[in-house]
Amino acid sequence: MNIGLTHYLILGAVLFVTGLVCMASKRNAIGVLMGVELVLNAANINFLAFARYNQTFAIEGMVFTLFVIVMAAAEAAIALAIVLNFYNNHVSVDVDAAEELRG
Amino acid sequence: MSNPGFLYVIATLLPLASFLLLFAGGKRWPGRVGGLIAVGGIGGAFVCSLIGFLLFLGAMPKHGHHDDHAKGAAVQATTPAAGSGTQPTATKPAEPGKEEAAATKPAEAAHGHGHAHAHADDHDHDSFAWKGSLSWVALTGFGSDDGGLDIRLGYYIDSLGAIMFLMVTFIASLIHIFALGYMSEELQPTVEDHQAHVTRKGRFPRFFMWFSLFCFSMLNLVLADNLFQVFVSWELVGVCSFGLIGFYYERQSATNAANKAFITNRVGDAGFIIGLLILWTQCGTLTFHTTTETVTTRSGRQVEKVKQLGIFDALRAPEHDTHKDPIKEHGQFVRVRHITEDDDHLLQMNPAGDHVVIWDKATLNGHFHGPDEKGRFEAYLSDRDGGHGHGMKTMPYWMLVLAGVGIFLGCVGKSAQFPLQVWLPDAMEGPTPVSALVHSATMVAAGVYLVGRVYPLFAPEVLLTIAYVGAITAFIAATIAIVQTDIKKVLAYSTVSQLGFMMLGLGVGGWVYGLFHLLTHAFFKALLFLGSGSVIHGCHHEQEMTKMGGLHAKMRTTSLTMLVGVLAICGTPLFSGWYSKDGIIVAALSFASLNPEHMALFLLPLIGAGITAFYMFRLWFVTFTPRDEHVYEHAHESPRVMTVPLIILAVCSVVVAWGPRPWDVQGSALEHFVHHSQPESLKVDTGINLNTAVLQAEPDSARAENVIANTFARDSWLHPLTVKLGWGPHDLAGLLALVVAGLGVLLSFAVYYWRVFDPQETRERFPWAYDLFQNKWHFDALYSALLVRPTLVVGYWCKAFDQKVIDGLIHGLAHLTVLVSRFDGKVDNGLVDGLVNLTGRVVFGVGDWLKGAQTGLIRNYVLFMAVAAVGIFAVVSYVLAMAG
Amino acid sequence: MVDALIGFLTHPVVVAVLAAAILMGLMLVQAIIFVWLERKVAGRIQDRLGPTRVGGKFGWLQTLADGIKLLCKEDFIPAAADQFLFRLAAYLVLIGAFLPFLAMPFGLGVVALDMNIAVFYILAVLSTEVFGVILAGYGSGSKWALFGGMREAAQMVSYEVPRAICVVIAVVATGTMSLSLMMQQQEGFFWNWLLFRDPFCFLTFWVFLVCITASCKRAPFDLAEAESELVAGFHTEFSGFRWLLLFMGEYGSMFITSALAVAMFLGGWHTGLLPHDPTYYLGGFLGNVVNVLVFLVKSWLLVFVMMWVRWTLPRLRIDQVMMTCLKYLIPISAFLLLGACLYPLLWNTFAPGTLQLRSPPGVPGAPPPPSGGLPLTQAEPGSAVLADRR
Amino acid sequence: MDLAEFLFWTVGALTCLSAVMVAAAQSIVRAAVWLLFTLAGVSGLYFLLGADFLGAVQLIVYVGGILILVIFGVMLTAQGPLTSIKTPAGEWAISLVVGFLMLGLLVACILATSFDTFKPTTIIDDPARARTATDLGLVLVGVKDSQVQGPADLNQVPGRQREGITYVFPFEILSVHLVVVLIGAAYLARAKRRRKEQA
Repeated sequence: MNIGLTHYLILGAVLFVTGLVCMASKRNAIGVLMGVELVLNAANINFLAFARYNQTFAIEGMVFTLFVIVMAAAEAAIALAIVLNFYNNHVSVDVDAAEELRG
Repeated sequence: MSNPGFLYVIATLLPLASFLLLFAGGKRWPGRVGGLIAVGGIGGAFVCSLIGFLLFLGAMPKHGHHDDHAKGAAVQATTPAAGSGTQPTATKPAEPGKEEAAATKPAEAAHGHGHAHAHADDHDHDSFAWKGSLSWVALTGFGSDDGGLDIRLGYYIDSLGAIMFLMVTFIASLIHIFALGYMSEELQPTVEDHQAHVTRKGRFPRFFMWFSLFCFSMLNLVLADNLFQVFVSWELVGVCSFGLIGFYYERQSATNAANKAFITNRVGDAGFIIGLLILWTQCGTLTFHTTTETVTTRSGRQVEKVKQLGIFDALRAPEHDTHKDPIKEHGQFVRVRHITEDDDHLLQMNPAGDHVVIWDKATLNGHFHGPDEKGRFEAYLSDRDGGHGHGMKTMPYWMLVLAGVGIFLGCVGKSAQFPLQVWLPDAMEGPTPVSALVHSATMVAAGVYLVGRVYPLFAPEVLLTIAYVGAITAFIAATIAIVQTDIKKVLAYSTVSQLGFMMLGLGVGGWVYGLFHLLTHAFFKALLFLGSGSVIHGCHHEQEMTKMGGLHAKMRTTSLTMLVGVLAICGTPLFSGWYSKDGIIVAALSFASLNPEHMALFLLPLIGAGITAFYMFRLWFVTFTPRDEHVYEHAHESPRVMTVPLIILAVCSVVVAWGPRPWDVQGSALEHFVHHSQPESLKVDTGINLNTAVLQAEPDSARAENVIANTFARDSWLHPLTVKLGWGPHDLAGLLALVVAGLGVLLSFAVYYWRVFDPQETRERFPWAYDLFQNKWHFDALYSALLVRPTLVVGYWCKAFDQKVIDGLIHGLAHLTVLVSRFDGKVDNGLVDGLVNLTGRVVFGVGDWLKGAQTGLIRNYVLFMAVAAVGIFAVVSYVLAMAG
Repeated sequence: MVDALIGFLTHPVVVAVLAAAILMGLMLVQAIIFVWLERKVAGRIQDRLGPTRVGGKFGWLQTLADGIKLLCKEDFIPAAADQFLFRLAAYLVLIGAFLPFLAMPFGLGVVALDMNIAVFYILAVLSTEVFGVILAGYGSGSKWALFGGMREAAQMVSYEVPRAICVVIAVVATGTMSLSLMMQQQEGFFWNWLLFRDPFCFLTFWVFLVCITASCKRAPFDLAEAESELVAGFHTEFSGFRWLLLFMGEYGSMFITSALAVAMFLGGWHTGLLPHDPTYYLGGFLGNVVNVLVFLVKSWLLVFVMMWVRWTLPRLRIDQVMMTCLKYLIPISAFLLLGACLYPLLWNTFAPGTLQLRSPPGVPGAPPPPSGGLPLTQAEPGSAVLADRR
Repeated sequence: MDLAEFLFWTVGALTCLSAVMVAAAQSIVRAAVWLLFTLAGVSGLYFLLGADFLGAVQLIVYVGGILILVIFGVMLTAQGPLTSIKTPAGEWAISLVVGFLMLGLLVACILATSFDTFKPTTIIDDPARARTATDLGLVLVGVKDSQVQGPADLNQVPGRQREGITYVFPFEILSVHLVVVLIGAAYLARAKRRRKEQA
């Protein structure tokens, strides 16, 4: 059995769903952030899989992945800054405490 | 000083400076300080003018009529005029010149003037002047071929300007000094005005503020080198006269008089503006004289090029080679007509052509080589060659006439000529120094001065108009003056009359005499007014002559100086008026002798001169000689500050026109000086050269003997007089004028001194004449009926229309709007607000219900998104499956 | 038979296992040698007794004894510790130190995995070592360990930045991220080394040396294990074999960073005394033996320098450590990067031809000298590759 | 089963397992550790996919950067109870249900799609010619596709011969973005002075 595009895509899907569940179920803000990272990684796997298995996407896939990684780094920095701020204000990292915007 | 013209600029600016000083701080300075500032300003201007005048004398070209030459020459030259016995010798050599004149005559026949004499009198007389200017307003793209309108501020000082400056500043200084005394009442903190029955503050500085501005305006007018600057000063003069005539503005009569003066002047100024616009649109320039600059051409030659085109040179033919050129005369209007049959842009010279050639920069700079031998050249067609062709620009002849009449209309208003003379007597409402200033040196002089200044613009038709207007004015005003009893009004009408004389002189070609009379008249009229002021001052502001009498005993200085003035205005020999008035009469006689159909132009002023002598002596007798019925008892002599100017002016009134030989009526130095500025076009237009200048300049030349200055023209009906008796115009006219004036004086003596006739009786015998004169020939009534009342009626109609119709409409609309608004308010409050509130409530309810979904928990949102993704996908795939 | 053996030996899985085993062996043996060396150097420099006196010839038995002692010690895990993390930490450190060995060429073609991004890969893998340190600190359940771990993490992460910039300078200068190519370019006499290529590279080497010293938490930057304040920092609670793993990791990373410095700046396996690679004279096998020896000796010399520094210089305060990095080394390295970029550019612009990348004449497929301006053309990969990837 | 296949299954399984453990871990620190394995596994997958450079980037950025940052965040906010906040079982259940729905949906899509028209990038299989990092770098610094003297079959693809496709502008924006983020994060996370305390 040859490893093909489908395998990587399913792997990405699993990672994606795991990240989603992680985001939805963690109450710790940093946990939510980890879920986000998982989702991004899943996307990256898809990009690179397409780059590998589709000639016309070879360079683009890698470029997009690179950009996603960099954006993820930026996002993590900002997110952690927000978390720290949040912690300063609420003395907690429980995202359920951040319900000021509740309807 | 490289250019002494700046002296005159300074002289102009000094009164302006004093005006500004007084304007800024006049009220704060105590006592006479304000007046002294004004006196200082005008005095400084006088000093500058004097220095400038002396420099001008020194700088004038020597080959002209300089005194050194004139002294020796005048003896020879004036001999034929003075001594009647030698006339034939002067007549005979004149023949060849007249032959020549006759040969060229037909060309100018249409004008009604001969020009041959001027042709003989071709002494090189390039009028000497100091010039300078700076750009003031420059508008590009306004039509003219020079690329736009360039209005400049400049000065142009020729001999006329210089002498005018000297006269204006001198007289104005004296009047200022006089006013220091006359206006001393205004120094009190409160002044009681007996006529208006009010008590008010003294206005001493204010008076001198207006005075300074008045002087500045007049000086600037004299200084100007272009029509626009003249116009600006012109209006300033009008404003100042308004302010000064209405100085006692508490008095209804004063404000009325101020308004009248102002409005009447506006009528004239409308004509002035039209003239300006025509000239600008047609010629593209308003500057008087052409400025040239030296340009080095490509071949290295130095060539004179026109820098700024002057308006005179634009209209008058330039210098040219007369042998080749069909244009005969330098300085003539070149009239042309279009040759339409072969080519629509060909022009042909034609003495009766309906267009006048305008010489623009390019043609003056030599791009145009003149017409061919048949007198044809190409017309200037801007749309064909872009305005840079070598053709000619033309303007309709009637437009030129219109422009001239328009400008003259301005002068009519300013100089109170018929039919706009009505304002000047009313202007007596102002303080007497104002009257003196207005009547002698400034306002009314401005009109005459302007006519003299722009003389080359006037077509012969215009000149004729000027002459007639002047003659009529002179006569009418003189008749009115007979019956006036207010001392100042008599003087006012005499001024109007004298101005008429000046205009007449200008109109008939006696350019020099018109302006000469302006100058001499300024002195004695100032003297007379100041004298009357002194009288009024001495009689505690009593102006009615009937209430005076026998004042000679109490006011000896005033009386004697006024007698000098009266003698001068009557034209008594050796007094200044003699020289100038004689010149005007001579000019009129010469003109009439050539054009018998215009005989009235000679008779009217002649009779006017007689009447003048009569009423002026009447004034003096009534005022100063004792009478039975009433003697003014409380009169007293005026203070020194008032009498000293009187004495100075009296002396001036006598000697100002004297020449080296005072008994020679043609030998006035002042006249010769003015003669320097005589426009050359005069020779072409009128052909009458009444001056002896050439004889003085070239006494020995044969040509000098050709000059027929002292002979009647050959085709004149008075020519036989010359042939038989050897009498020239001067002899005849001088004799007639003296006789007429003498008759007037005699009559005056008879009526008012010897009491041979009773004036009351005469009045009753000729009631219609008395009525006519007393009511000023019914001009006021005429204007009132023709203009004022209809205007009032129309005004009432407009007012009624405004109040009834327009206001009613607006009020109705307002009511309607209020009604509609009430209804609209109900709709708004009920229906619209209800709908809006309903929407709001519904949205609020839905939102309230939906807000439960916003938990504020990120985790939930993530779930929602996932659920939504799944849901959307499910729906989409279901739809796709259904679709196919 | 022989064919079968060769066939088996060249099977990729076998090759991979063999290479890993060899490298792991190298690392472990080296660690023992380094421990001994450390003692000897410390003793010599600081006049310490002990290692120089006992344990056989040169005291080498002492190290052996230490090893046996550590292996025999009780595997002690504190009660407050998070067992899972505590165990994991030591392995992570060791793995982080070992993985770079895979991409490090020891000679011409003597490399487990000839990656064309070898330098970058090594940097990346080295950065995972931090994680082990943090976990060790956190998992111990001790505040000393936690403090130490945090300090260590901060320090290592910070020093990664100038270190990476220095590597980038070398990459810019050579135009490749492949270590093999880098070293092939430095063939010949020692002035061909990158160290002497231009003034900026020369300075970069010293900055890099400081950075690797700090990122290996060696003195004078060993605040993480400052005995006087934090007892022993992140490995306070470690003992026995786990402690041994941590130390093997440390020595491993010391070696590999030194080797990186050698490969990038000091000519790699080239002696610097011959015009050509030894394989040019001795053939592939013998030449590579020489190469590997030269490379190892150079790297050990650098390791020796690091020990020398440790026993010579006093320890800094933690704020001074961070300040050195953030306020000095990062700006300096950034400036050097700029200079290293502009230097050849300016030379090639204003005096074309005077400055060229040296290419090893004997190596086939050597990069052609750039024609001036930006080096857009790229070197072809090396000719000999041991590891085969599919 | 060759090496690549073996590695895929091994690494893939480990990655998935680690990811699941990330979601399942109660302690946030442990979750971080599992995340480390996940990320490292993903990095391995990148290597398997022939993207050496990106694999290294994944390591250096995620493991050496982001994860450290996350750990720092945990350390700075870790206070006894906060390291493990329990989520109600009901929510867990809902999340799982939705997750599985999503997974089913995605897998169904993937399996239903045919990728037969794609041609694999064979160049990556040849290590001697694999220069993905070079091409990536050249594209990022603005060298156009046509100038990239890359492996032949990258340039022979019809779709790749487009002129002027470079990423220099996004690259620059990304750099600026990073700087802005750095400053912004520092601003957000800085220690705030409270006025009350001062007073």
